[in-house]
Amino acid sequence: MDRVGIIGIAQTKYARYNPASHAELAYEVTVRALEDAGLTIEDIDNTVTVCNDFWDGRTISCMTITEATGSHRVPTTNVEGDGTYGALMGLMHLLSGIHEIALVVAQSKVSEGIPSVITNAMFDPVYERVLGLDAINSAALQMRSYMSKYGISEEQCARVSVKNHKNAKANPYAHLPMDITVDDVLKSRVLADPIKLLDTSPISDGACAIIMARERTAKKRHARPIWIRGVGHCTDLYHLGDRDLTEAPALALAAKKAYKMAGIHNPLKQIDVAEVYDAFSYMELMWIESLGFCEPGHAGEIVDSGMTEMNGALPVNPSGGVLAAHAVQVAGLARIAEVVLQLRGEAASRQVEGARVGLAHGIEGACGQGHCVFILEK
Amino acid sequence: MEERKEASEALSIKCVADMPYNYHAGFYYSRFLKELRDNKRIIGVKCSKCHKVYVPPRIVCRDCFLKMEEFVPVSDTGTLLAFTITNFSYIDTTTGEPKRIPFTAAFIRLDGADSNIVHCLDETDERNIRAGMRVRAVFSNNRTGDYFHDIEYFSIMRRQNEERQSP
Amino acid sequence: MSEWVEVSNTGTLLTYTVTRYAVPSIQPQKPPFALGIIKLDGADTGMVHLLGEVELSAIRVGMRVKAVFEEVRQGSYLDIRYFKPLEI
Amino acid sequence: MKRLVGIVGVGQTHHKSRNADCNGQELISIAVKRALEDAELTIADIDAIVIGNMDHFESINCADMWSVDGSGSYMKPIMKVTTGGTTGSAIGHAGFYHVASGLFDTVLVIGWEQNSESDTTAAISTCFDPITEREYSAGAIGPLAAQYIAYMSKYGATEEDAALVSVRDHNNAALYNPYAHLRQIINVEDVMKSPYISYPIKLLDMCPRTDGACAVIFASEKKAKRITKTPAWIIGVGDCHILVHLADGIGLPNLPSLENAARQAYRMAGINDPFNQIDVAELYIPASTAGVSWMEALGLCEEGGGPRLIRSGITNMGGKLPINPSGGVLATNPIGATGLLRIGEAALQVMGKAEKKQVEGAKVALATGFGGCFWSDVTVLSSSPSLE
Repeated sequence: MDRVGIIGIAQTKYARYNPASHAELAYEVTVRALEDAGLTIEDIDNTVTVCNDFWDGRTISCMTITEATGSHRVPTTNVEGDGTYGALMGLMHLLSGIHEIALVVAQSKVSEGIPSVITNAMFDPVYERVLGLDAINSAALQMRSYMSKYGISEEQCARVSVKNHKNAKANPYAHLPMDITVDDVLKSRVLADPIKLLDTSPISDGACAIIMARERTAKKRHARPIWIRGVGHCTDLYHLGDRDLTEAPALALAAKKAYKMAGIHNPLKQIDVAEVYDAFSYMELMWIESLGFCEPGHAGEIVDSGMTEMNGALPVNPSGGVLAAHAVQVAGLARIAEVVLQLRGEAASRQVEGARVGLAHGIEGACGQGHCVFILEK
Repeated sequence: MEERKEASEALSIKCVADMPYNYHAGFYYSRFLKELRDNKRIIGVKCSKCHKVYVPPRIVCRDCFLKMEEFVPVSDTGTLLAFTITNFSYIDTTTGEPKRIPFTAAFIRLDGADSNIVHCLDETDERNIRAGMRVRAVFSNNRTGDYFHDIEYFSIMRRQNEERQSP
Repeated sequence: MSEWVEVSNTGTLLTYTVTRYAVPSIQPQKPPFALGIIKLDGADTGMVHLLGEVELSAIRVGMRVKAVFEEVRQGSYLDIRYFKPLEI
Repeated sequence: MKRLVGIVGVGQTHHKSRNADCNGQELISIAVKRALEDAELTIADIDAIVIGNMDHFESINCADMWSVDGSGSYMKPIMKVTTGGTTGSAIGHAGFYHVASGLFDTVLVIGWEQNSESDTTAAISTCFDPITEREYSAGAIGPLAAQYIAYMSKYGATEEDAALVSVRDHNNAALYNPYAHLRQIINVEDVMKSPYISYPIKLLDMCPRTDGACAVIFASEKKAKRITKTPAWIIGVGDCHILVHLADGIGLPNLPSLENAARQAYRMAGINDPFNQIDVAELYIPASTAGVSWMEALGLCEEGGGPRLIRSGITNMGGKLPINPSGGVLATNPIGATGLLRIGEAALQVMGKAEKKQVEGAKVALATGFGGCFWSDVTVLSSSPSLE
């Protein structure tokens, strides 16, 4: 793979309600990402937006932000999925050799709609939708099957939530920085057992933009490009009943591909920081297993040992992760942005010392049916 | 035999789930709607570089890619650029009810603006409408901050138009 | 695939949850209600469905369950009213 | 361009107004199966999938995830791309970039729509700004009607000119395309007598809504040459999504986005005299009026020359530049697939596999996509990797 470098990033602060419109959010991060990269809009020769018609409540939702992202000036497309998929599309534009500098923008106003109604529409209209399935109770089915297969405890899941909300305190963009205890999580309101309120991610509005460039341009235009060294994406079966919900084989395969590209054969040793899509506390445990940071079923012990804490061998979600800010569609792109900050050494008080290689992860669909993995390097 | 026939019968499942949204107007539309509601005034926003005036106001000038911050009033009169009379009904996605027809969608360039707006006309007979006609906004007396309510419709300025055509 | 086979109306509960928050426009019942993934005897895939005639606190993974059909069926997935524990 | 990309297989369903015997996943599986058969491949040969539709027509969120059962793409990379009416062409371009990037060798692109599952106009009208535009924007028809009124008054085009386009496309579908949705022989009088749905557009001027799916397989140079003797090489792509506000599209008789996208694609392909260099075109013409007024944007005639081009018969089958041998969008419109069908049909032409629709000796073909807020995508395909 040719080298492509990320040379600009920007995020809004995530919040329960941001009064700005979609276009206003998108324009803010576009302009700030350009500033970060030291570019003007004239330098951008293609764009990718990441809008979803359900979350945005309109057909052709990408139309809203066409002018705000400068997409009307250059070849553009809209990926409907997590922000990591948008970044992948931008990467392809550059690897084709046709384009030089790509801008990827995701914005989300989850507060406009009703997440349960919107995520209910992910399920089969004939079979599963009538059961009232949504993101929360489907995740509960997965969490229970994962816990019962491996003997993972609710406390171990809660520990992820405690860690990530604490990490968020050092992240100025995070929506929910909090000091909470395992007990607080266990005692929080049960939504769909075993999922409790503090096991879930919040409803957040916000936006994120990244700018990437082909190697020569990236080096010329930026002092510290962060290189994309590997990428992989993969999708599991659709119906929940068809899948073994205790595992994420699609993530394992996506990671395998990304690792191979990046020359990673021992992820725990070679990766310094990981930002994974923890929409629910248990997901971080499942994902670090499938990413090969530990054996299946052992993530609980890993968390107990403190290995994924800020001072551990593999800090996971120093930003606070999705548990601390969940602007859907944006969340995966925000994982990339955080890893870029970490590798640049610009993560301030949440800096993972000496981070050289980082992993960013996004998911798509219910219970992590689809996954996209990026490996970035300084 | 009968069993097989039954097996090949294809069913469909009705889904009429409500999907409510609470669209946020954002800063620019909010200002626009507040002016309409409180002052019966239509405002646009002006680009500091090319001086184009956009109505409804929006954050970015599409040509200059600059953030626009100067709000300016525009006239409640304008020129009809194009129109179309819609005669088929469809579901009004805001209310979920069938759309009332016929209605005339009017594309209007307000005096003082460099972009167009869409609203409706108080005329649904195509023989009485021509592109280029002058139109004026008719405001509601009971304004709520809703563009399609606070301006009830645009009215064709007939007399002025006739005067123009018969010198 | 063109070979249709009949599977059993009994099966094993693979996982379950009790939904305790209300979103009336999408939910089939007032919360709390139980959902589970059931692997029917003779099937290799699971199906998500409601659980009924059971104490919510008594539901266990691995439990044997049986489909309860509606009296009047309308060609809907909810013609199966729910799955209930199988008494031995 | 670094890597050559060719189309090696095309499949589509028999399009209908209501396809109630199968669900969307089954519809997709038919198109996928036919594309794989066309390329003599199996799903195991496919490295990645790109899929697109318009969400609110079927009300399925994350259709990329849902489609797995229909495409057989279990444990494969899938990406969803959605840009409104241009979805079909945008997924075609995304498939092209998947291969051109070097990350994938053989990519399956799927466009589909089960339009009969919802109120199409209502679903389209939600693309317009809910606060300042949606109330009086009746889907795609209103703006198109307004545009032709302006074009007629500026260039002397007539409603009959649009009727000629409608007759051409409907009759091509009826005579040559067994997959088309509307297959009826009509004449200008039939069109003129059909009721107005939005003046000056009449019922027979407007595209239908269709249930259908299309699948196209893109492959790298090495793979493509191994799969078929006659790949359709993608030699130019361009896209331009210009506007946000519907009302700002008024007063644009000559579609600037199409002109811009065509310029990009022609430059990449080395086309400087499109009328003489292009042998056949599959154009996304949502209403017959656009079939008159948009020809100049593609450089196929001078400004205002649309009526002359259409009246001359040059764009009919047997003419110098046949347009829409398949019957185009006026005959078949499963929205998320529509743009991909243009690319697929254009590919079949330069592969020499268009059967009854075949334009003799077609070597270079043009395909377009239209949608969003007067947005356009353009693709140029050729039987040889470059124009010499």
